[in-house]
Amino acid sequence: MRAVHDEFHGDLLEVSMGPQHPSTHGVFRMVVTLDGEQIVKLKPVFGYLHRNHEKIAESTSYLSSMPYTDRLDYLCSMSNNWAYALAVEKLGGLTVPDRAQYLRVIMAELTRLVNHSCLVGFLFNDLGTSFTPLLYAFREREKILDLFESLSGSRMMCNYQRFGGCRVDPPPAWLAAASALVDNFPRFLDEYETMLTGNEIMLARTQGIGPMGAAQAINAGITGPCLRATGVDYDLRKVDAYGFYPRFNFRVPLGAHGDTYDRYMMRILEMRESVKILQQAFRELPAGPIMDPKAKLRGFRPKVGEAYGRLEGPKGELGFYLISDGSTNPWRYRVRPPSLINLTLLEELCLGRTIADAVVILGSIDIVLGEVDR
Amino acid sequence: MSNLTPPFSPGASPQDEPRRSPAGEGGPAAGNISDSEREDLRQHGILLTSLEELYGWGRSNSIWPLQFGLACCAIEMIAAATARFDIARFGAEIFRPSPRQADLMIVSGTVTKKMAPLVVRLWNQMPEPKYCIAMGACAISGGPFKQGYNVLKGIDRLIPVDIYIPGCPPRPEALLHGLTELQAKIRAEHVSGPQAARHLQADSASEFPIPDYGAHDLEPPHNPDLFKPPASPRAEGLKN
Amino acid sequence: MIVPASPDPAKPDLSTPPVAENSLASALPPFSPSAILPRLLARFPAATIELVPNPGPAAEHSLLLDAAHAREIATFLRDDDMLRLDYCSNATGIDWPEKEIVDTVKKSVPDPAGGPDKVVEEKTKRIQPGYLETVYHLYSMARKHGPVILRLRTENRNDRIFLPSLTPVWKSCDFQEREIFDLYGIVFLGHPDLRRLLMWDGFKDHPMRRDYVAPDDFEWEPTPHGSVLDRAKGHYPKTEGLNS
Amino acid sequence: MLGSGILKGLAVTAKNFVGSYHNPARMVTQEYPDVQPQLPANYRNFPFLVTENATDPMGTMRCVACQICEKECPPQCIYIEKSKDKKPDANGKLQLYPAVFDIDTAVCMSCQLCVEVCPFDAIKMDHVFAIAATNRFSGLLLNREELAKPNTYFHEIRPDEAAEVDGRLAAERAAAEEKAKAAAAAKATAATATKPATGGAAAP
Repeated sequence: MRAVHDEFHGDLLEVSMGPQHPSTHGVFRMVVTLDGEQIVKLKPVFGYLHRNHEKIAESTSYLSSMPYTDRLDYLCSMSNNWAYALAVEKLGGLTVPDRAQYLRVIMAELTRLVNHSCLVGFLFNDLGTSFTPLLYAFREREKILDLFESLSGSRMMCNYQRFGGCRVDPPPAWLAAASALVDNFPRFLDEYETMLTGNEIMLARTQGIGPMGAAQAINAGITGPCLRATGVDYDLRKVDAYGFYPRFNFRVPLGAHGDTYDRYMMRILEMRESVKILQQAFRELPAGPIMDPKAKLRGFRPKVGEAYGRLEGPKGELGFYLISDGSTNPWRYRVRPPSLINLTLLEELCLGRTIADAVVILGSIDIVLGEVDR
Repeated sequence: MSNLTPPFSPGASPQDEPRRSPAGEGGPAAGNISDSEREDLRQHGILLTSLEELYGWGRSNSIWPLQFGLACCAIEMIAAATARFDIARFGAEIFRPSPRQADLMIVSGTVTKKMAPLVVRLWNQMPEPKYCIAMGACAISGGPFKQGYNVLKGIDRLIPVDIYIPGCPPRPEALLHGLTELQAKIRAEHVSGPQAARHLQADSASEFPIPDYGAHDLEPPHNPDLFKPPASPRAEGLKN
Repeated sequence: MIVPASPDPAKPDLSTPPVAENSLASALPPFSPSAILPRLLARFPAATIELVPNPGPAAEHSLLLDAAHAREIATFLRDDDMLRLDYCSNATGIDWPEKEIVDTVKKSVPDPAGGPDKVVEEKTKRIQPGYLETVYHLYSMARKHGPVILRLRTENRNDRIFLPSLTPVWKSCDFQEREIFDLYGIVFLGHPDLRRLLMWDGFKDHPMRRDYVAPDDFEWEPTPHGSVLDRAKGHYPKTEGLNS
Repeated sequence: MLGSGILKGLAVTAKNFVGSYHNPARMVTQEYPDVQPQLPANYRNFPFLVTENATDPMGTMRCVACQICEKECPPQCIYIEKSKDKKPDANGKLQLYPAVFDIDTAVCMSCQLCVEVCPFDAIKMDHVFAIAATNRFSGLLLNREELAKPNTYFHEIRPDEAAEVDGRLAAERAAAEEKAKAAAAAKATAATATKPATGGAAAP
């Protein structure tokens, strides 16, 4: 914290929020310049969790990078696995059997439930509720993590998907348990919404706070729920039609104002749509193999070329850009991190607001530092 | 596999317990009761304690950790604080946002070189007595990311660590296990004498030098007074 | 407004990767590089634009732009009504160090004895100079198609490392170009705030480059392999008769 | 009415508070040190080496020091040195064994790739998670003696997988015996019959 002098505003106060700060969701840092309580400048500072994921991936085999992708956005390891598998399959020309496609959809949507319910909990933490909604969210999260654990062996770092399919075929008991959990999930959502959505304090703190325009958001590369909160209908599950998403009936919820409240509601509505997708997937899950017979684990050498695979992660468009030089290691391995790029507009959203609003806006954008800094 | 010696074991080696006279057989004098006898009395409803033990018991059950998450392990740390694992059962649920109010730093996640000076600064800001748990592979050794150019290969290069909890990430139960080990360690600490706890010894360091950002690496990259790795087991008979 | 002929050409079918010939054949979607290239050449006659083929199964070919016209072309691609590439998804840097290439040319040499011609292989070595490259993946949210891939190359890897910034065209390049500047050392001219993104300000190296050497902190390596082993050896106590 | 939203939310909290005394769905706390968690069979923490026989773990290790796991381990935390001599394995075939097999659990990321690539079913993932050390140099670097665990333990933690592995190994062994017998029969036509070599402890 230090005083700075500005010729327009007079004496200003520069506050460094983070990297150790209860509301920055990890080791994120913002250098905020304040005029009284108003923000006149906000500069995000990154890199406190820069773990050199890309450099490590370029010096190791394609398969060895798979467990590292778990640790990118550590709340959504299943979607990260899928995005990477998608890019490698595109690079190597692999196909994925039907059952594996369905399993991937199931895992990705379960991950979306985990991510969005936790995000709402964290957002309310930032609003000052001190842990209560998070406890509800983590209660449900634990149930889903138990499913992941019994299937893949680990609660968070699933390392479940492989190029050309999935690693483990879930037994019928697992599917029954998962299906029962999904059927009960709307009850949790109802409870959650009764507790939170009508809350007057929450409405006052979020409605009209940090509004984002559609054109502004598109130009800044905002994706995911933050983009759809502005009313832009762009969901890669519909646009790219990857996986078997065209087979499922679901709607893409759209906001109107692009403010913090819309961003919050996007998450709630998307969870309801995810439940619909999951119920269809459990009904229609076909029998069959879960791996492409052409795929091999060790010594995978795609032909020279490049591929950009992307999917609709819970936080936005997660992309992997791979360049193969024909060897066992990728020549270039690039992660397109939605968390980082969604922060592009953070300063614009916060200008003129108070520091308490900045915390809420940051919470509603939904970042995970493992992905921001990689 | 636990490498902790039982911290408050009844007959710890005699040089550890100089004040305890070896009067076991002939009936103990007052104040010289062996632990087994004390346990015996406890079962009969008679509670004997020393001020030291009471002090240790109180401290070990009111550890306030620093609210400070670095990476993936932080999520498991939060999970340990939620209803299912409920770290409050061990008196450690009060995560303090300020280092000035915290007793325990749980280094939960990868410490990058950009973050390392700040971790040391936070550690220096914590008042004594303070403890450090390195949670997860990254905090212990850099873990899977140790090959990275910006990853510190273990937080024990810069600050002292009391308990290491391996895992990637460790389950919340593993964190609770590590916490109980730390509690045992705190309970076994003495308040006076040559075996006094680290923070009560006059010559023990409480603050550690904060490394600077250099042109290529941290300067210094580790604290040579603190980080003394043994000779590598690979020193002899290297594979070519 | 031009309605694409096929129902939805924007959907790349990932389960059956298209073969390169097919995607270049008739019914070109408007965003395919072969369809864009003639339009760009007509619009920017002074620019040199090349088609960079992608031999892999993904067959996403890209356009190599020259640095002088890159921003004009990018603005055109963004604003053109048929393309409307309003969204730059991904910007990344790549390091291509200089590489020795052996060219093999087969020549038929007439046999002085009058027999059939002999085929002789002539090998010539040449050094392909190194360069740094940035790649931009563009999509259209309005038209829901893409990707169009743009590439820009620096003249070399040492001092001529300047490229025009596309942040004024797409703000999403802001952090990504800062990251490329940080990790690869490409200087983006016209970037509003070009500072290091991930490493600290006093850091001198560009660690994603291929020739970067990480700092030496291999004091404790109980399970070393490969290059780690070599570097860890420097920290082992020197013992007599160590034969390695 | 202003405030009704807050009251509704508080009602949910109150319901949960009361429910936490009698409703099993709301009593989620697991009393960890007293009640050990029910780990699923697939749970993975750190690898261990399967040995056929608990009494002679070093002699009956399934590992043949092929070093595939060492190469594939993403964080490079496995270190193997091949033996100079050979020992007979369960099929009686002479195989190398690991003279040194170290895993640095301070680095291991529990990704299970070593298990997936092992062609001999020699390395599996363990369930032990309650590990805390005060010294990471000696405490977390495990050598082959610490890593070796008997096949019976494998059956305990992952019954289905262990049974499947045992079945596969038994089939391989039978095939090897068949082959040996056939070879012996072929030899017997020429000279005196030699007994097919079988050794090692049979799996339980």
